[in-house]
Amino acid sequence: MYHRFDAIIVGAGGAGLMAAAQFASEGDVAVVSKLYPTRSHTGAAQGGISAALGNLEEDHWIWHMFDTVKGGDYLVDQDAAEVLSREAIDAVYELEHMGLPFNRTPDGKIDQRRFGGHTRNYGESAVRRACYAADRTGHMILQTLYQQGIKNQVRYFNEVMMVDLLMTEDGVCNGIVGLDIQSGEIHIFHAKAVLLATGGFGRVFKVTSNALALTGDACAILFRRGLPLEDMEFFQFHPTGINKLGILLSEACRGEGGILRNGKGERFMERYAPNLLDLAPRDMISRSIHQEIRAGNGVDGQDYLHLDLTHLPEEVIEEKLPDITDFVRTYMGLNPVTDLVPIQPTAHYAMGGIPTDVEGRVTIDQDNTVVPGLYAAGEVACVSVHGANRLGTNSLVDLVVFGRRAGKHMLDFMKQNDHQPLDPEPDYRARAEIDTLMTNETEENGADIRDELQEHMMDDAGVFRTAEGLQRLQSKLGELKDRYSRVGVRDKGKTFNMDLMEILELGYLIDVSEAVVAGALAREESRGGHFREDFPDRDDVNWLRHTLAYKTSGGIEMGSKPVVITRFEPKERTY
Amino acid sequence: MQVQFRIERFNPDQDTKPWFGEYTVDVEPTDRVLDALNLIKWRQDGTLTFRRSCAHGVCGSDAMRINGRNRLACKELVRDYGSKITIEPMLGFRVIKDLVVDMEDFFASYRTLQPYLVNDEPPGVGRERLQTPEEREIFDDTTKCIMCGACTTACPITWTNEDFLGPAAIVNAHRFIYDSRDHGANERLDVLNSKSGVWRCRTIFNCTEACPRGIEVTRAIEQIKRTLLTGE
Amino acid sequence: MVSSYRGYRAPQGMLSWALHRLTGLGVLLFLFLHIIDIFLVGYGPELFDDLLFIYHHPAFVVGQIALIASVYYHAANGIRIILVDFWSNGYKYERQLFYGAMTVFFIAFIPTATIMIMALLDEL
Amino acid sequence: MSSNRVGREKPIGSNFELYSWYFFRISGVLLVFLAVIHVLIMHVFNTAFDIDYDFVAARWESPFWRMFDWLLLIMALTHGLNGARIAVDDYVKSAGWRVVGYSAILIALLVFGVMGTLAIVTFEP
Ligand SMILES: Cc1cc2nc3c(=O)[nH]c(=O)nc-3n(C[C@H](O)[C@H](O)[C@H](O)COP(=O)(O)OP(=O)(O)OC[C@H]3O[C@@H](n4cnc5c(N)ncnc54)[C@H](O)[C@@H]3O)c2cc1C
Ligand code: HEM
Ligand code: SF4
Ligand code: F3S
Ligand code: FES
Repeated sequence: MYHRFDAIIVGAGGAGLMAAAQFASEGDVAVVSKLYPTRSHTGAAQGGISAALGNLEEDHWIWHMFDTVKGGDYLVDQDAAEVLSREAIDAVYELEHMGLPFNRTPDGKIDQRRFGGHTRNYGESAVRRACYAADRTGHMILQTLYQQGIKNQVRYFNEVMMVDLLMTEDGVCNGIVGLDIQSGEIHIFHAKAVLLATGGFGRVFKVTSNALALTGDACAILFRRGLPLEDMEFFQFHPTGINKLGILLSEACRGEGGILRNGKGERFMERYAPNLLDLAPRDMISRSIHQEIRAGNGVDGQDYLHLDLTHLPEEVIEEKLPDITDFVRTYMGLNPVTDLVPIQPTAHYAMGGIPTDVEGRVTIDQDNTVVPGLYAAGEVACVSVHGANRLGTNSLVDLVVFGRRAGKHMLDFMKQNDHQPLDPEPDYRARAEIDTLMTNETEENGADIRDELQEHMMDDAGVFRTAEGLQRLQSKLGELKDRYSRVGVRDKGKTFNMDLMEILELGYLIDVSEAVVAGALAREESRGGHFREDFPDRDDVNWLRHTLAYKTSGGIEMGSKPVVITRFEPKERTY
Repeated sequence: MQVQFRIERFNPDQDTKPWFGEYTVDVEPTDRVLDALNLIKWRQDGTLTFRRSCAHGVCGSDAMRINGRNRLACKELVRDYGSKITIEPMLGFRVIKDLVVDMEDFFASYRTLQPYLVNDEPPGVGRERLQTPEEREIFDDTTKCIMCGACTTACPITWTNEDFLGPAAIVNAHRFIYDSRDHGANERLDVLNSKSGVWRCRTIFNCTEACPRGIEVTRAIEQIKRTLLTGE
Repeated sequence: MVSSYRGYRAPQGMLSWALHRLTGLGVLLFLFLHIIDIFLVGYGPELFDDLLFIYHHPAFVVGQIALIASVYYHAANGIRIILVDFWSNGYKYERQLFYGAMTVFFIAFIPTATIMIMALLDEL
Repeated sequence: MSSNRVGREKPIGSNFELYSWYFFRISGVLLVFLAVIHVLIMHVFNTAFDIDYDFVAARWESPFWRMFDWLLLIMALTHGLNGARIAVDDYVKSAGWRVVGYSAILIALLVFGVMGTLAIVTFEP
């Protein structure tokens, strides 16, 4: 089936829906999403969204910018960080005006709380900057934005999965190909502008806070088309995932006063970040936890530690962290009011992704050459405001600030440009891929490949990395790719073929993993979320630059791009 | 532990009526029912179809009947059910395939009640609309809704009466009606006062019992009834 | 769609509602009958008393016991519903109120049924 | 797959369902007294075997009991038929059959209401 719109937004998480909200009544826009919008993973975000409102204590956007840059281990593009922290304030008010039910201060303003890495006066002490709605801030953002879409009569194509991107020969984006999961039909969406907002790819790792649907689809699709992925080696491990399950216990737990303890009951963060303690940035804490475990300080010699909330008043736990309390009760049978909670770092957030400029336009090289008509925003994109490590709450800020900018820019773009003609058979690649999967013998089971992929990625591309491990992983990926070519879909039907969807996603996971490993191997230094045991120090001389990974017929080629530095010169990062 | 699953299957491409598939799986007692479904799908029968995403009860994808009651598969642990578990799709919606049901009407009912903030007064630039913590508290419970549909399809009225908007739509109207910043209450209340609205509810409480977010659904509905009655 | 009811493992609230509806409609049906026989009172003592044998038949007495159980149940549960509706904390105690209503039901029903059965046995 | 249509049409403002609901409650409370006292008199203080034409005649000597019984009749009939209306709404899908159902309820209300009223008002021993 053929559809023609001015603009197509792929992904209905916070980024996609914030972009859609910019069109209000103007322009013919459709949102294509493989899940019902309200199922998007933005809804899982718990803790908060930062903006220097200063509702409770003095705060300035420039402090927020500094924290972002420092938190990102100086790999942040500072022009983008400036946009982020300045516009965060406006974006949060815009969300409030749309109806988002933030928690309130006694005088009726938006309440704010502490979060990891957010400080006053360039690192002096923790500051209350995270605006929140209990521990379901992301849920409220997602609901509020979806509701705006209903108000504005946005066209939604739910349960339609993007399987290919359409470009002209001159490299102008003119649409996407989607698979309607319910009917099994292929749809061609012809558009002047396309925004990719498909979220992260945490499912490349075994223990992750990410949804089963977060498989890096758009990253992989672009990668296959020869477009680059930026800084893929930087993946954030969140310190407090529920042991084994990976379900996230928000940093808000520590923002409200929670403490991490090792098996001996020690508050070990005193040794690693004497100033910010348990509210140091995530990369540092996750590494510290692993170091404790390696030193034999895990609980009962095992590979987990404890999050201690027992000293907090019961009302704080029940009222400010109700969902988290519920998770701990449901999945562990423990009561956080009286029990220590077993935790373990969990794969959480992709700092890297599709390179874009501050307008959300996708760029393809070190000169930031843009692909006309192609935009990306949210976790899938790399602006880069998170650099080597994202600060807590900055992702939600990223979604709304850059989702908004991308939406606005697209609106202008589509007014000034026409639809570019499509190829005669624009969906042939997608059809060929799906036909192969549907007709393949089922020699290999996709589930086996996925399990092995996730296990090996966790072991060799997790918190600690070495050249040796990464090389081993690279050859493993080669093997898995080969086996993937022999995977067949077991469900041969057309209606709601979940099996086909999962196998397509597996293909994306493998490609994205390749980019992660290539970046990790290339970057011979340790910075933020990327820690090489064989190169344990940050190396600003050689590596104060972004990596770009390109897929070519001869394998993956690495390029690079300078970091934009405007206000803050790189310094050593201590907390 | 070994668990026997009976799962209602229906593939419109080949079946004329639903049937039950039986599967035995080896799971940890602390595994989620969703984990078991994944195991069956990945290791035994690739055609088994269901919706899922977050796997921890916040996205609302996987509401289904587990041993006869609406639950999220990702929020139920196998150990709480013992060695025999029956899984069926939610009642009252058209089954698309296996456990996947058509949610279009469900979302249509939701849209009927203007589920967005109605307030045409321009807010001040660079500041928020004020609201006290007490005003915020009044509608806190109903902001938790994840649109999973468990409540609506647990309500016996919705099984037979297509006009009833259903508890989920009412919950989301409640979230706005009692928001001090909202001005759209009257229009929503007009709809809720009609034949398809709150008066259809017979205080059966199945909705409250089924809600995986612990929302006091019946309470919200009763609050609206009282508001309609007293005008407060 | 009767099958729907079978497909859901009824929680207590659903049971109480199903019974409430069933008893309400049942009592209504009896009411129709009762109006007809009272109407016949107007035609004089002969006709009415001739028809009374129906009311004295054991099967009918048993039916009447069921009728009275229905009225009692419906009344007790009706009060419970009204409490849930008008008492703002009623929703919290829905279950307790149900058990309360059932207690009232049995306290009222057992003596009533005993008296009726005794009377029937006396008469036989 | 694609959705942006708004749900059902807006209803025209009418408080009928509200009054119906409220009426259930008010008549219900009244019926507790009327129906339960009725049952007690007929089956507890007397038994079915004590009741014959003379019993009815004696009771209806008093205008109070005539009023009592008439109120019971009207309340039970309207309350019960209102309930039947709800049941029709819940179980009858097609618009045509609904009209049939509503009509049957109205007819029952008229016929039984008139029959019962006549019996009570015109009774002369
Ligand atoms: C448990 C958890 C807690 C978090 N807490 C916080 C927090 O407190 N603060 C914070 O700032 N950040 C937090 N984050 C991070 C943040 O929530 C995410 O980075 C962010 O929500 C990503 O939003 P998004 O709009 O980019 O994508 P998502 O919300 O993930 O949405 C992706 C969308 O893309 C669609 N999609 C994907 N693939 C396809 C395809 N092939 N075709 C069509 N559609 C597709 C999906 O259907 C979905 O609608 C948290 C993350 C997690 C996992
Ligand atoms: C004795 C005291 C009675 C009380 C306290 C009472 C109370 C109620 C209440 C509160 C309702 C509304 C239920 C709801 O809205 O969910 C109701 C419904 C109903 N009542 Fe009664 N009632 C009584 C007697 C009767 C009698 C005598 C009849 C029969 C003639 C009757 C028939 C019905 C019917 C048919 C319904 C509809 C049930 C439904 O739709 O769920 N009731 N009653
Ligand atoms: S009210 Fe509860 S059960 Fe109903 S849709 Fe919302 S979350 Fe699901
Ligand atoms: S189950 Fe249904 S009848 Fe009312 S209380 Fe809940 S909506
Ligand atoms: S998978 Fe998200 S609620 Fe169960």
